Amino acid sequence: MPGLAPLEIRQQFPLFFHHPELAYLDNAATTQKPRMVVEALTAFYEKQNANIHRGIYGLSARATQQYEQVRAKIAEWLGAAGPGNIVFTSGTTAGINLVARSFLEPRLHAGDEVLITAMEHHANLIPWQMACRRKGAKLCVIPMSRAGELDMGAFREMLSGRVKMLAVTQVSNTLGTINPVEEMIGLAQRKGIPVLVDGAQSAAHFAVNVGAWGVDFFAFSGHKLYGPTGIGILYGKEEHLYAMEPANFGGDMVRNVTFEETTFAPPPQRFEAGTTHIAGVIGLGSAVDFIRQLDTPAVQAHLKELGQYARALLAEIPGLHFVGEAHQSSAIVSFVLDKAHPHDVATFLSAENIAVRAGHHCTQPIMDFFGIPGTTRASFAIYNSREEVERLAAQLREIQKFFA
Amino acid sequence: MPGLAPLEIRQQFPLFFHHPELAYLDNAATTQKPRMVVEALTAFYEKQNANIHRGIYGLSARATQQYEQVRAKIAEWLGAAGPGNIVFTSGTTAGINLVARSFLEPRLHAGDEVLITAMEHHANLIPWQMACRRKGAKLCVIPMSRAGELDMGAFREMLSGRVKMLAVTQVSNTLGTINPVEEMIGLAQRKGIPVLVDGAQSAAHFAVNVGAWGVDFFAFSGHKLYGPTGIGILYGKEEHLYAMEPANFGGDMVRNVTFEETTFAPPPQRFEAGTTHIAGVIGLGSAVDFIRQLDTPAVQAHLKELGQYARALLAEIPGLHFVGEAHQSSAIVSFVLDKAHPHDVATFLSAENIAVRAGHHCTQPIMDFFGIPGTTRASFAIYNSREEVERLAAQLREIQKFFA
Amino acid sequence: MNEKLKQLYQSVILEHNNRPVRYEKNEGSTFALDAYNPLCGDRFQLYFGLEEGKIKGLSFHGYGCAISKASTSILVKHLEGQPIQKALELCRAFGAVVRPEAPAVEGAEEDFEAFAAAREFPQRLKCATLSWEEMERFLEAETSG
Amino acid sequence: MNEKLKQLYQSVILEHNNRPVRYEKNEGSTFALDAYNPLCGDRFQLYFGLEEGKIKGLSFHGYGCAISKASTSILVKHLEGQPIQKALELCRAFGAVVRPEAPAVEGAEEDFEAFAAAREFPQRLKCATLSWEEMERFLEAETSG
Ligand SMILES: Cc1ncc(COP(=O)(O)O)c(C=O)c1O
Ligand SMILES: Cc1ncc(COP(=O)(O)O)c(C=O)c1O
Repeated sequence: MPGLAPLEIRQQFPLFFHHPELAYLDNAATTQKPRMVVEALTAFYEKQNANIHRGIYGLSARATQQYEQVRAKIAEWLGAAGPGNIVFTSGTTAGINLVARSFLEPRLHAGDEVLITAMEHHANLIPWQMACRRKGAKLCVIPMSRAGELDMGAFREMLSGRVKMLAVTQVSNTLGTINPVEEMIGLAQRKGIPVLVDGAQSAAHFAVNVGAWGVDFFAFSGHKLYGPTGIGILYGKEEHLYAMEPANFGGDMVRNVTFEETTFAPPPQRFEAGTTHIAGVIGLGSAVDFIRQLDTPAVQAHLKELGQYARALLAEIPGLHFVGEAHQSSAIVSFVLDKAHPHDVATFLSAENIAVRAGHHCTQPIMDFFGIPGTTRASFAIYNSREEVERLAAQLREIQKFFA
Repeated sequence: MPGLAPLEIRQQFPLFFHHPELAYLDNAATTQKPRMVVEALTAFYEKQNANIHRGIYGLSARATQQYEQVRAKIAEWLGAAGPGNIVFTSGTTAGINLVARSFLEPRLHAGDEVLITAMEHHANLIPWQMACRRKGAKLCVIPMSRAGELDMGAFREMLSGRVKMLAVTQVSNTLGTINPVEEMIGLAQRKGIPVLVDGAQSAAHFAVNVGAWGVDFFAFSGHKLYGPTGIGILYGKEEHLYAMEPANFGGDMVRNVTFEETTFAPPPQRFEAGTTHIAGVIGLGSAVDFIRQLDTPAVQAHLKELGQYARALLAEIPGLHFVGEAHQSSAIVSFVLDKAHPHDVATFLSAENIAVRAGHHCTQPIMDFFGIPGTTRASFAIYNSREEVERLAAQLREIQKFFA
Repeated sequence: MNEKLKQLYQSVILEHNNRPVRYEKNEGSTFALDAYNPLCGDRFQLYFGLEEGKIKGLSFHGYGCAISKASTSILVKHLEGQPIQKALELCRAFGAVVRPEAPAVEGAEEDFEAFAAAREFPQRLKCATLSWEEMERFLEAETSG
Repeated sequence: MNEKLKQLYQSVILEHNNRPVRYEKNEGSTFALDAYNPLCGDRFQLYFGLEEGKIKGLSFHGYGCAISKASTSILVKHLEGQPIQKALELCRAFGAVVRPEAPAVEGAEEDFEAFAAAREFPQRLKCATLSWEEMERFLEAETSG
């Protein structure tokens, strides 16, 4: 694909057929779904639906095969060693919680430390906080600058022998900051510290290679990746997955069950108790197909340009201040206006068919850091255009005047 | 609806348009989806898709409203006091695990007892077993007869002051047995013992009234209820839900977050960390609409008749033995043949377009009890017909001859 | 910009947002209610005492959007000095004005009416009612207890 | 009844299922492999020793479907007395016959061929290979270790 034609791509998304005027700029919350993903879901329910893994009849065998093919496809796409590294979860949040509880907690002791950053989403903060609390360990926070960039010097100094885990987001959903995760993984692992990378905001548009990075865990959600809700991925190194207890117990994850004793199946089955979100897996497979068929450098160039264009136009609005101005940043732009509260801004934008998000974006500590209660956030995806950026800027200018 | 016309109902299920010859008799594993459920999912993704609870723009507000309306609808349908009793989970398994870990475990001590029955699915067995193991408590099993009926006398005697929980399935997915859960709830609660009922096999076709029963917890899955995969319901009494810690931590379930401390939102939000399976909730709402629009007594009469007809025809096949012959039983028929292994039986049936399940059905202890490695199971739903029962019986007769 | 929204804001809200009634902390007050919406972060403290069954010394402080701030300001304006029962009635009257499903109310206070426009923006309902609901809960507990 | 299936079963499987080769427990054997498929419950023990690098005294016991039982019986028939390397080759040859994606094998043992029909029933593949894979893992460990 020579360059990216937003209007053509937009036609692959049925939502814009029903809402032709909508400038959907809330992609960090969830993305829209291309026709092929919706059709994959429909086709599954209408032609293929059956429970998996235990059925001998044709439908069930085919459903199982499709399901496991998606696992293999995702392993390949992420650069994992094999499908055994890929656990289907209900989303990023579930994946991180599983690691905090089943991997970290059993090896965490009083006095140990867990490192996160000042810009984590609640999903990559509270699970570690709770594990620390239960074990009397300490949650340590890598500081960031006013621009929203991690203090790498401080990070290096914090990498002591007490640290039992590093959890960091690849891209901040509030600030847009792209963190140097590859460098951080390298530094941590030289000290033998396992690393989880939160890929919720990066998996859709960044080139991820868990194998090359050597990262221990990588978690993301389907719904932010042009895929269905209720499904996500946890990548884990094989030796870690083998060492972990399941979070849920039930059907399809056992080797042997008696009333006295249960032994578990090997990973990844061990972590997929009960009937999983089979249709969601099929839909996620289709979303990955969709993404792979795009020209990744063109996608990245398009998003970079949108982000820069938005920052350039918004910078000219009097009384508008960006929250997050990292050198390396994704197409996520957060800001506050001097006189208008983020909610009022979002309401006025919504009335003009521009969908943005207002609030703390599940990152209250970032709000506390900047001493603000919330921001207005515009976040872009492949179907967004320069024209939408211009509409946003024009409306913001009027809102600012109205409240001034 | 005067009586139930299986052929007409069948037309509401697109799968049978694509597989017109298929006798789908694996409904205890998962049911097929009526057109309106698939359309509700498609409509959500194509017209309504947005993240919920935090969006100010129209799409998000409408998605939130739809989502919460489903909660209210399900509360009403189940006879719950209100929507606050209804937690969206990923399925029965997740719901039971949540109760075992967050409700039972903190109040379980060494020497305490947990009661389950001899016919529980692994999902209603292993979570309790693990809680008992972690706390040094004892898992006690209410025995059953060779017919697959609970020994109510033994049950009464087991209700001692040491018992901290009773977990029982309303319908056995392997034996078809309908357990007298209302009576059991009454007996347990007179001793102050909280009760969880596993509704995986009953929610679709039985009249459930959690309020009238006074049951403490009731769990079931959408996919066995003509609904989507990846979504389920946990009903819980309000005071219990308030007392429980969340299983997962993340966005949307907090009141306040700092790096030092987190306080949680009230239930049910507390248990719905991160982006939930929004489309699944919408689809489940549609499945409940589908079920409510049916004539429940007619549905029950139809299923009862199918079950009885199947048992009558199969009883005449030489060398066939039922596994589970309870007086009160659902339209689930498990059996073994003298000379043919269940898998071979299922393969021969599948080649004739009859989908049944073969194996232990995630109830290994039932297999141990009867000293068999597995059964062949036919389980019926509203779209099945007498003619399909006849096809099943005819094929089984041939298979038995072939292997004899 | 959307005209309906402009009207909603211009009639009453901007004024109260920019010049709120008794916008001041009062840590020493007998009561301090915390009206907080964790989903969006809006949070106001309502300070007051009760004297001879009447609300006295009512003031507020905090942070929120224009709608929540203005509605809290109007609460302060109307509830100061009111007997508990009357205050409760006012809370209910306010709720009836903004809730889309509620019947129209005769003779509601004039500046409540501005919020009727909020019916068209149901996602902002919670902003309009945040402080009022907190106060209503308090007053209900007082009258029933 | 389906004719293909009948053929698959009639040629070799029913015979071995009904009259399996050396179907007996041997608790005292040097090795006892546990071939188990937890998803379906099929489970066979393979008993044997190694003498001068050859498989000796091979027998089996357990429970499974006709396909898994027959394929285990055929394993016992063919592997008894074989040197490790040759046994490993036979395991691979068997796998190549039943796996749908594998190329056809020239000169495979005749009673392996019966299982080629299993390619049409991929959901039963695991039944056919259950014991063979367990044995293959054992032999690979022996040869590499
Ligand atoms: C009685 C019973 N309980 C629990 C479950 C588990 O349900 P799910 O796999 O949807 O979590 C099932 C379904 O297999 C069941 O039949
Ligand atoms: C950086 C980051 N981490 C984690 C999450 C949680 O993802 P989910 O809600 O899909 O579990 C999000 C999304 O809100 C996010 O942006």
